Formats: sequence, C-alpha cells, structure tokens
Amino acid sequence: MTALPEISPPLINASGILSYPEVFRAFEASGAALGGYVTKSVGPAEKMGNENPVVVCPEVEGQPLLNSLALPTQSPEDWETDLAETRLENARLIVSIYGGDSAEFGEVAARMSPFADIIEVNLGCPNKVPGEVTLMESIGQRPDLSGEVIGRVRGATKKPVIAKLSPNSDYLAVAAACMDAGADGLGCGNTLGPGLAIDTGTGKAILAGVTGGISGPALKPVNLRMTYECYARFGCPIIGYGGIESWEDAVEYALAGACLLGIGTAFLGKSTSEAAGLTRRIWEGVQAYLGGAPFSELVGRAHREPAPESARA
Amino acid sequence: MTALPEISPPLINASGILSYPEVFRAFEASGAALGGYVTKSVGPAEKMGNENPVVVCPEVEGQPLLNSLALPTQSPEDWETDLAETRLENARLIVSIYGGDSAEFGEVAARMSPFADIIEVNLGCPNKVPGEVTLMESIGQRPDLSGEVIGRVRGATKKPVIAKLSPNSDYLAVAAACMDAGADGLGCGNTLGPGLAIDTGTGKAILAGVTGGISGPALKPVNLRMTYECYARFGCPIIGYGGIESWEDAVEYALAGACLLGIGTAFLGKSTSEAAGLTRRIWEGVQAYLGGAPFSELVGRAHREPAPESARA
Amino acid sequence: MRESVRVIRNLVESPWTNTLFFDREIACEPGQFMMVWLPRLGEKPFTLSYPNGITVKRAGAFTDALTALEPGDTLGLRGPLGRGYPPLERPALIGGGVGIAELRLLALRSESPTFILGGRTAEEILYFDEFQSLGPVKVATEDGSLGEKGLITDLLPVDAGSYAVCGPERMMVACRSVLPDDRTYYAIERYMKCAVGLCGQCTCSGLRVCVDGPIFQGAKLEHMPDFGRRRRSKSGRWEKI
Amino acid sequence: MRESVRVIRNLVESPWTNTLFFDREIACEPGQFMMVWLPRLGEKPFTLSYPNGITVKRAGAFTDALTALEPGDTLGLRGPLGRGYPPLERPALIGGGVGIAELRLLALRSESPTFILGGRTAEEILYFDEFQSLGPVKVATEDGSLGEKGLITDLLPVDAGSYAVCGPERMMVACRSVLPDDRTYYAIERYMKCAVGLCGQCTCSGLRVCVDGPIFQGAKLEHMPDFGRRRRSKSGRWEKI
Ligand SMILES: Cc1cc2nc3c(=O)[nH]c(=O)nc-3n(C[C@H](O)[C@H](O)[C@H](O)COP(=O)(O)OP(=O)(O)OC[C@H]3O[C@@H](n4cnc5c(N)ncnc54)[C@H](O)[C@@H]3O)c2cc1C
Ligand SMILES: Cc1cc2nc3c(=O)[nH]c(=O)nc-3n(C[C@H](O)[C@H](O)[C@H](O)COP(=O)(O)OP(=O)(O)OC[C@H]3O[C@@H](n4cnc5c(N)ncnc54)[C@H](O)[C@@H]3O)c2cc1C
Ligand SMILES: Cc1cc2nc3c(=O)[nH]c(=O)nc-3n(C[C@H](O)[C@H](O)[C@H](O)COP(=O)(O)O)c2cc1C
Ligand SMILES: Cc1cc2nc3c(=O)[nH]c(=O)nc-3n(C[C@H](O)[C@H](O)[C@H](O)COP(=O)(O)O)c2cc1C
Ligand code: FES
Ligand code: FES
Repeated sequence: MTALPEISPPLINASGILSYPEVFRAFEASGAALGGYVTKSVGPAEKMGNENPVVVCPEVEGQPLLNSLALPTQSPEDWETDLAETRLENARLIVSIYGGDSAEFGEVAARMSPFADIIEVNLGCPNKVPGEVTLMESIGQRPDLSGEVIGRVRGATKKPVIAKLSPNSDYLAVAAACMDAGADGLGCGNTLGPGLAIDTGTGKAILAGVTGGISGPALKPVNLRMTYECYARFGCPIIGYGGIESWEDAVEYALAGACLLGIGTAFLGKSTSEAAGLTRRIWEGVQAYLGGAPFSELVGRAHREPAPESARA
Repeated sequence: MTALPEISPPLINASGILSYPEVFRAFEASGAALGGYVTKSVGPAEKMGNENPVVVCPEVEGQPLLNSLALPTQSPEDWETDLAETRLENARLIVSIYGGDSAEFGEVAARMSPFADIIEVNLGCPNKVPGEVTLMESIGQRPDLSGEVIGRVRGATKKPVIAKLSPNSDYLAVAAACMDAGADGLGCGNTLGPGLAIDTGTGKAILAGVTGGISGPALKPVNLRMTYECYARFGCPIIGYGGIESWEDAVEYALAGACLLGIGTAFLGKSTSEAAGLTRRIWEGVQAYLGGAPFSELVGRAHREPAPESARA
Repeated sequence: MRESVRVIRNLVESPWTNTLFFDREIACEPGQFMMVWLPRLGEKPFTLSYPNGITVKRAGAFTDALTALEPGDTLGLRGPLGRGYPPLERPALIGGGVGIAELRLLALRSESPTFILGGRTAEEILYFDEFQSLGPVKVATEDGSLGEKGLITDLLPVDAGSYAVCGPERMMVACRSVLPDDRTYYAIERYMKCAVGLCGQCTCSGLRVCVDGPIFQGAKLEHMPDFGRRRRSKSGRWEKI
Repeated sequence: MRESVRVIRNLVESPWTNTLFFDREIACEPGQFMMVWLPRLGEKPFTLSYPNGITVKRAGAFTDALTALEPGDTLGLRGPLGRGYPPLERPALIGGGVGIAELRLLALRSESPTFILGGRTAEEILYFDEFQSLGPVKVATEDGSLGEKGLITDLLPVDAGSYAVCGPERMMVACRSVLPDDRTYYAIERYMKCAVGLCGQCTCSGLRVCVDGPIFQGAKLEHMPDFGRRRRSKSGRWEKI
C-alpha cells in the first residue's frame, strides 16, 4: 500500500459537491479548512446526466437529501484542460473517476493521474438516467468486477488509489477484492438507497430520474458502520463520507477509523464564506476535542481505548 | 391471494412499537385512529434480546433512530395467554412472527393464527445479540429461504399472510419468492442498515448490540421506493412502514401503492393521548386530501394518474 | 438529549446507597428521570436527586458498578424523560427506601412540604437533616432505629393539600388505601428499554410508564389493575409484584 | 421549501412573454429565485416578478410548456433560493429584455427608482406603464418602436445612488464599463441543477451563482473573469458567452 500524502486539515469535500477546480480555488481563497478537494467523478466521455429535478432537499434539517444527478461529466480532454488551467494553492487534489467497464476506468485514471494527488474510484453511484444500460450499478455490487476495475486503475497510475464503496452492497467482500487488487485505501462511502420521494401536490415522483441516492444525516449511521467495519477488517486509510455536519460527526468517523473526512450535503444552501466558516468550525471542534494531541490518535480509537482526556473538557 | 380484512382507518402501528395487547387497548380507549394493531414479533421461545442501550434517539427531529432490541419475546404460550386475555374492542389484530428456521416460523404461525386477523412474517430484522448465531438475518436476504418460510406459514394458517421485507436485500427477488409461496401481501419494510453511532464523550459505540436498524424519516425514501417498486411489480396489498409522521407521508406511501400505513418511530416521546392525537391528525389530513373520495382511490395512484382535484384545495 | 458527564464526587449515604455528583446540572422537572449509561454495562433509569446528582441503591450488577464510580469517571445521560409531578400544594411527600431520593428535588421546589419517610433502618432514611430544615418530618423504621417502629402506613393518614408517594410498589398500594385518589401522585417503576414510548416494555395496564408516567395520579390507577399486581420482565413475560 | 401552486391566470405580456399568476404568494427578497417544476418536463430557475407570479420568456421546450399553462394547472415551486439585493438607495434599475421582469419586485420595494429599459422592440419593454407611475423611465429599442432607437448602453451613464442591472450577460458587461463597481449590482444567470450550492454546476469563476448570487456587486465581478466570457453547460463543458 502506498501511503496517502499528508492532507491537513484532514477535511475534504465529497465528490460531486463543489465539483470544479475553480470552485475549489474560491474555497481556498475564502479560508476554508479543507486540506484537499475532490473533483466530481470524471467519466470516459461527455455525459449530460439526468434532467432536473436532480435533488429533493430536506424540508427540515436532519432529513435525507436525495440526488439523481447521474454523473454528468465533461470529456476527459476537457477535464485535462480544466485541471491544467486551475491549480490549487496549497490543498491536495483528489480526482474521482468512473467508467462503464474496467478498461474505461483504466483510461480515465491514466489521463487524470498527472493532475491528481490521489485517485478515488467511484464504484457505487446508485443513480442512472432512466433506461440507461450501465455496468456502474453492478460494479459496486460485485467483488469480482470491483477487483478488476481497481486492478486496471492500479496499472494506470502510481498515485494512491482509493476505492469508494457503495453502502448498498456486501461492501466488506467488495473492499476485500479491491484491497487485493491494489487499492491503497477505502472511501466509506457513496450514497444510500436509492430512495424515492413523491410530491403530494401533483401526485408524481419528484426526481426526473425517479429515485435518487440518499445523503446527509440519514446516511451517517450506515457509512459510519461501514467505516468501523472496514477499519477493523483492513486497518487501511479510510475516507469517511456521509452526514458530516459538525465536529462531533467528524470525531465519530475518526473514532470509527476514518483518517480523512469528507463533507458534502452539509454545504447545502451555504455561500462560499458560510461553507468555509463551517469547515473551520468543524476543524476547531475536532482540535479542541484533541486537546493538543495529533489527529492520528483519534483514528480508529473506538476499537482500542476510551476517548482522550480532553474529550470532556 | 386472500384479500386482507377491511382495516379502517387504514393506519396501524408498526411491529415492535407499542407491542402488547394492553397497550393497544389503551390506544383504542384514547381514541387513536388506528384500524389495526400489530404485536411485537412473536418468536418460538422466550428471548431477552439485547442489553440496554437498545436505542439511539435523534437529537434533532428528522434524524435517524437506531434500535437494536433484537427481538425480545415471551414464549408463544405466554403470548397465547396474553392475546386471549386482552381482546381489542374494534380494531383488527395483526400478529407479527419470527423464527430461526421455516419450521419455527410455521409453529409460531399455527399457534398465533386463532388470535390474528392477519399474520405478518418478519423476514428481515437487521438486529441480533452479538455472537448470536441466527438464520434471521440471512432469511430476509435469500429468496429461497424466504419462500420456504412463507410456504410453511401458508400451510399453518388460513389467515392472510404478509411477508415483511428488509430494505437491505434484493427485495424484489425475495418478494417474488414470497408471493409464489402464497403470501397475500407485502410489508415494505423493516429497518435499514444497520447503522452505528459512537459517543464522542466516551469514545465508544453506544448500542450494546453495537449496530442497530435505522427507522424514522431517514428510512422513508428507501421504503417508499420499495413500496413503489413492489406495487408496480406485484400489484398486491402492501403495508407501508418507515418514517410516516404526517398526513403527507401517509399520502406519499398510498400514492406509491400502500393500502395500509404503519406508524412506528413517530410515536417517540409521545404519551398515549399525544400519540392518539397524532394518528387522528394524520387520518384527518389524508381525508382532507381525499376530498370525500374513498381511500382506495389513492392507492398506487402515482403509477396511474395525477393527484385528485382536492389535493390542492 | 444525550450527553456525557463526569463524576465529581461519590457520597456514601448508607451501606447500600451512594449519591453521585456530576460536573454539570441537568434541567429537569421533579419526577422526570434519566437513562444512565455505563458503556458495556447497560443503561438504566434513575431520577435526579440533585440537579447534578443521582442517589443510587445497590440492587445488582449495574448499580454495583455505578456506586463504585470515582471522581473523573465518565457516564452517559439520556433525558430528561417522562412526565413529572403537576404543581403540588402543601404536599405530604411520602417516601420509602431509595424512593425518598426521588422526592428530594420535588421537596426543594414545593411550598410547605411535610415528610413521611419509611425504611428498614435509620440508614435508609435519606436526607433526614436536610428535610427537617424544610418542613415537619415523620419517620417509621422497621427496626425502630429512627422515628416510630413500624411501617410507613402506620404514619398515615396525615392532613395535607396533596400527596406524592414514592417507594416499593406494595408500599404504594398500601398507602393508596388511605389516601385521596384525586390529590395523590404515585411514581411507578417498570423495566425500561427504549424509555421513549416505543417498545411498550414498560407497560402498566397499557400505559407506557416512560411517557405516560412515571408519575400517575391515584385516580388514573383506578383503571390500572396491573399496578401492584404484575409487570413485564425483560423478555415481556409477566412477573408478579 | 417545496410547495405546489395552481395557476390562476396566464397573462400575455408580448408574443414571447407571459406572466403566470399562482393561487399563493411566496415570501421572497427581490433578486432571489425559485426553481419551477413541471412534472416530466423539468425544473428551471425563475425570478418572481409578482409575489404570486413569474414572467417567462419562451426560450425552449420548458418555457414553451410553462407559458402554455392554463388556470387550474399545477406547478411545483422550490425556494426562495440565493441571495438577493442589498437595500439600494435611489437606484437606477437597468433591465434588458426579460431581465426587466426580474427588476419589478425590486422596483416596488425601492424608494425613488429610475428605470432604464432596453429591448429589441417595444413589445419587449415590460411593465412600461406601471414603471412610469413609480419613477422616470428611459427606453431604448433596437428598432426604435419605443423610446430612443439604439442600445440600452446609449442611455448610460445616468446619475443615481445605486444601480441594478439585469439582462443578457453581454449587455451587463457593456453597462459595467460605464457604471461604478461599488454601487452596481448584476444578476448573473448560469445553468442550474441543484440550486442549493451542492453540485457546482452554476459556477462563475468558482462562485456558485445559486448560493453566492445570483446578485453580485460589480466589485466582486472584478475577480470573476468568467463573467461575460464563459459558463458551464449541462455536462460541465465550458461554453462561450
Ligand atoms: C423511573 C425510574 C426511576 C428510578 N430511579 C431510581 C433512583 O433514583 N435510584 C435508584 O437507586 N433506583 C432507581 N430506579 C431503579 C433502578 O433503575 C434499578 O434499581 C436499577 O435498574 C437496577 O439495576 P441493576 O442492574 O443494578 O439490578 P438488576 O439485578 O438488573 O435488577 C434489580 C431490580 O432493578 C430492576 N431493573 C433492572 N433493570 C431495569 C431497567 N432497565 N429499568 C427498570 N428497572 C430495572 C429490575 O426489574 C429489578 O427489580 C428507578 C427506576 C425507574 C423505572
Ligand atoms: C437566477 C435565474 C433567474 C431567471 N429568471 C427568469 C425569469 O424570471 N424569466 C425568464 O423568462 N427566464 C428566467 N431565467 C432563465 C430561464 O431559467 C431559462 O430561460 C429557462 O431555463 C429556459 O429553459 P427552456 O427549457 O425553455 O430552454 P432551453 O432550450 O433549455 O435553453 C434556453 C436557455 O436557457 C438556459 N437554461 C436552460 N435550462 C436552464 C437551467 N436549468 N438553469 C439556468 N438556465 C437554463 C440555457 O442555458 C439556454 O441559454 C432565469 C435564469 C436564472 C439562472
Ligand atoms: C449532489 C450530489 C452529487 C454527488 N455526486 C457524486 C459523484 O459524482 N461521485 C461520487 O463518488 N459521489 C457523489 N456523491 C456522493 C458524495 O460524494 C458522498 O459520498 C455522499 O453524498 C455522502 O456524503 P454527505 O452526506 O456529506 O453528502 C454525490 C452526492 C451528492 C449529494
Ligand atoms: C424500537 C423498534 C422495534 C422494532 N421491532 C420490530 C419487530 O419486533 N418486528 C418487526 O417486524 N419490526 C420491528 N421494527 C421495525 C418497525 O416495525 C418498522 O418496520 C420500522 O421501524 C419503520 O417504521 P418507522 O420509521 O415508522 O419506525 C422495530 C422498530 C423499532 C424502532
Ligand atoms: S421503555 Fe420502551 S415504551 Fe417505555
Ligand atoms: S446549481 Fe448546484 S451549485 Fe448551483
């Protein structure tokens, strides 16, 4: 396993959120406490994704968000131009990739590798355009296909490779195949479900894609369990994603085993300066909890020893 | 398929919530708008379930509830005494059952049948006592085992049989096997996950069972999708469960295809009179939405025509 | 609300009973309760006897561990839960054994309380001095080591505007036979799991003690034949009281 | 907030533009927008021109369907979204084409507004009479059918306390060259998907128009080289403006 580069603070955005390099630069300029940024998932060819509506937003804080963007992407060539044009000032860049089969994953990985500090392989997006025939759904469900994909990506880049798992799968089996195939760590994980929402006014499903992946607080317990179980089983670097909104959430994921913490849905409705403020509050809260100890002492601590003394200061 | 008896209002509690016949009587006496009551799942022998804590409650409304009760039950003999002693005044009684294998399911079904208007077969509780070896988890995951269980139950009772599915499964395949084996309808569905919660103060997993099934608003989009897909595929009677807290939620499930609506987590923290009031508000809201039309006109309507005229009155 | 607190003091009240003080006060109505969590040992219901303390009688493994905690130890609290007492006028607070603990906060927030306390021995009569500074105190002990020798019911009836009774269920049943149902409140204990009204475990004649109680007016008990008679054990099986 | 409303009136404003009135008013700051949903057809951003209405120019399939709605039809609304205008003193409201619609609510809530309106023909000059009752109105049309013949920029500069500019991006760029950056606000349009700041689709030089805008102070545009230059299409690919 290649170690991940140091990412400090150990907070990043989640893929598909913020998405573009110029947005990352705007966050850096606003003083966001994000040590790394993840691109939206780069696919093998330009794709429009689903028609609007692509999100069902929580009406009350805490409720699930549904999204069915279904992986819109510009072409890898256009991504190359984009990433060459806008470089990050200090933070690391993680490029998320997807494909329709392992060859496509390999190609995209090879193209993106020069720009990336880490390649994150999106194995399990539950969304697709209705009628679309795609292997994406099944790849993340099947250990054999996932292993094949990671094997190809491993062959295409020397950068650390993270396999981002789907909670809607036998993820320990999938993770085992990915680790065997050379992954350097795991992303725990993508959105849940998918779920459905019906509008009572019109009596119709809201999302153009009918169903959408669930994110936000509703997802947290599931991906936290995934983090916990993957850490216990593989002891590898893990990026925790799902419902991280506060320092307490961040600490929970770290205690469960995540060494990097991804924020997505928590940015909902927030301007750049508000979002940057949120990241700082989360990081300050984590630091207060640490009471001066290095962040690494938290990682996986729930499996070993009680909370640090400072935890109840 | 045996038709379900009429249950009016088409609202019931969810299994494992309220649980006991004397509690159902107290709800009836308080004027709850529940046309039927479901017992907690009756198992083949007395069982203690997990130690406390068995729940992690939402800190903010809308957040997930985790529970890991893990199916405590008195013996079927004691249930017989209980159900013989306390009869409902007007409402129907649904007896939920579980077992470790199909033979046990059959035995419990045979014993409970005389008391039940409907037998609900719990195929997918994600909770167990740590270390416990149980087939329960895998039954709900496997179409073959689920079919076998429903076959046995079918042989043991003439009452309508509902197969209650797990969202953590290939539920359309499981449902198909259950319908083939003689189920009269589907329960959509049990809790999700399971999920994990860690206490930052102590740094430890909160639940004694470590992980727990997710219920409440967080579950709604998933079980609503299950309801929608099962209705489209089987057109059979469906009980919708998961995050029903308001008339809008109830209408969503009905539009998706549920002819009965189960309420569980929404009773959290509510006294008997508050809970009864909630059921009345939900039912009044549904009736206002119906604008005089029978409830049956709503069932599965999202698959056919737009909302009724009264919907936006 | 969940939170974790630290023990700042463990006060021995009697050979069987300790009061644990926390580093934080909990906003709570008298009569409400907290679920107290010790990781890996369990989570059980206790009433606050101080805004930042509980008084615990050893009754088994959990209370053994709880009363053995030392300053600096952490425990989890969930609550406040349940419905407490309505405002009581000129109440007689009638407590037996560790039930006395559950009356302390009520006493502090009541005007002109009277105290009727009972126990096996003097050591079970908690807060005796403190209560004397608040109002008249009558005591009965089974061994006569404090107050009258006998049972708490021997001290009844007394004249008061209202009555709050907390103690073993059989004691409460005995008290109820001589107290007016419309002005008397009883604190019922049942085995609790969820403590938020979901699981039904804590049923007393169909009312869920964790949300409909734990404080019940005597008039309500009229319709609760299980009071003093039976309760559901951890599995749901009935056990006699 | 999601809600569904019914159309109560469809008012033809011009051959290309209709105002749809709903049965309900939406609480909204001038400059904020709504995502308007027609089941199976899409969900797109529109600014309220009335507390209970939007003024829509036909630009494609969605706006064709929207402007064809009849009283009684239902549509979904999500919002209000984004950040609107700060309080403006003695503003000149400078609108081109359907951008004029987006200034109506601002006009009603401003003191002593002046209007500078432009369009291809007289039919594009929305609310002409109404605006005249609120303050001085200057108009430029390309065909000279109303006001001066020419472009809106021909009417600039004008003296005012502040400026709000809403119209085609090239027009706004042209206006910006003669207006003071610290007192002028521009309404930027980008392709919107989530409209709540998540997907990044609506980026203009890294600011997400749906949450950082859609209203931007001229001074901010100083650091937004993409303004007037390029935007991301539905797939994320850059397209020229
Ligand atoms: C609303 C309420 C308030 C209470 N307040 C106090 C208090 O202030 N001080 C105090 O000392 N005790 C109080 N108790 C009783 C206390 O909860 C039990 O003594 C304690 O749970 C015993 O646990 P154990 O493991 O030590 O004993 P165990 O060996 O488990 O059992 C001893 C007794 O405690 C009961 N018990 C065990 N677990 C529970 C549970 N989860 N819920 C309810 N009862 C249980 C058993 O039924 C048994 O009767 C209260 C109980 C209730 C219901
Ligand atoms: C904040 C904001 C406020 C707006 N307010 C109004 C208004 O009050 N009245 C009005 O007539 N128009 C308004 N628009 C423009 C309106 O959204 C588009 O005209 C409409 O989406 C065109 O959709 P269509 O399917 O009819 O056309 P299409 O054929 O899809 O496209 C025509 C044009 O509309 C743009 N467009 C299409 N879809 C979107 C989308 N999802 N988000 C943004 N732009 C899109 C395209 O980029 C293209 O330039 C506003 C746009 C924004 C961003
Ligand atoms: C709008 C939206 C778009 C997303 N797009 C992607 C994507 O392109 N690739 C990916 O791997 N995950 C995608 N995700 C999943 C997130 O990266 C993340 O795993 C998930 O949302 C959980 O984190 P959160 O609860 O903090 O949002 C998307 C999520 C949302 C809400
Ligand atoms: C505390 C608790 C106990 C439960 N016990 C059972 C059970 O014994 N049998 C069963 O089939 N489902 C059980 N469930 C699942 C519920 O019946 C229901 O399917 C689920 O909670 C979703 O509904 P809700 O969101 O309204 O709670 C339990 C759920 C909870 C919260
Ligand atoms: S303890 Fe669960 S209902 Fe009271
Ligand atoms: S439209 Fe998604 S961020 Fe603005």
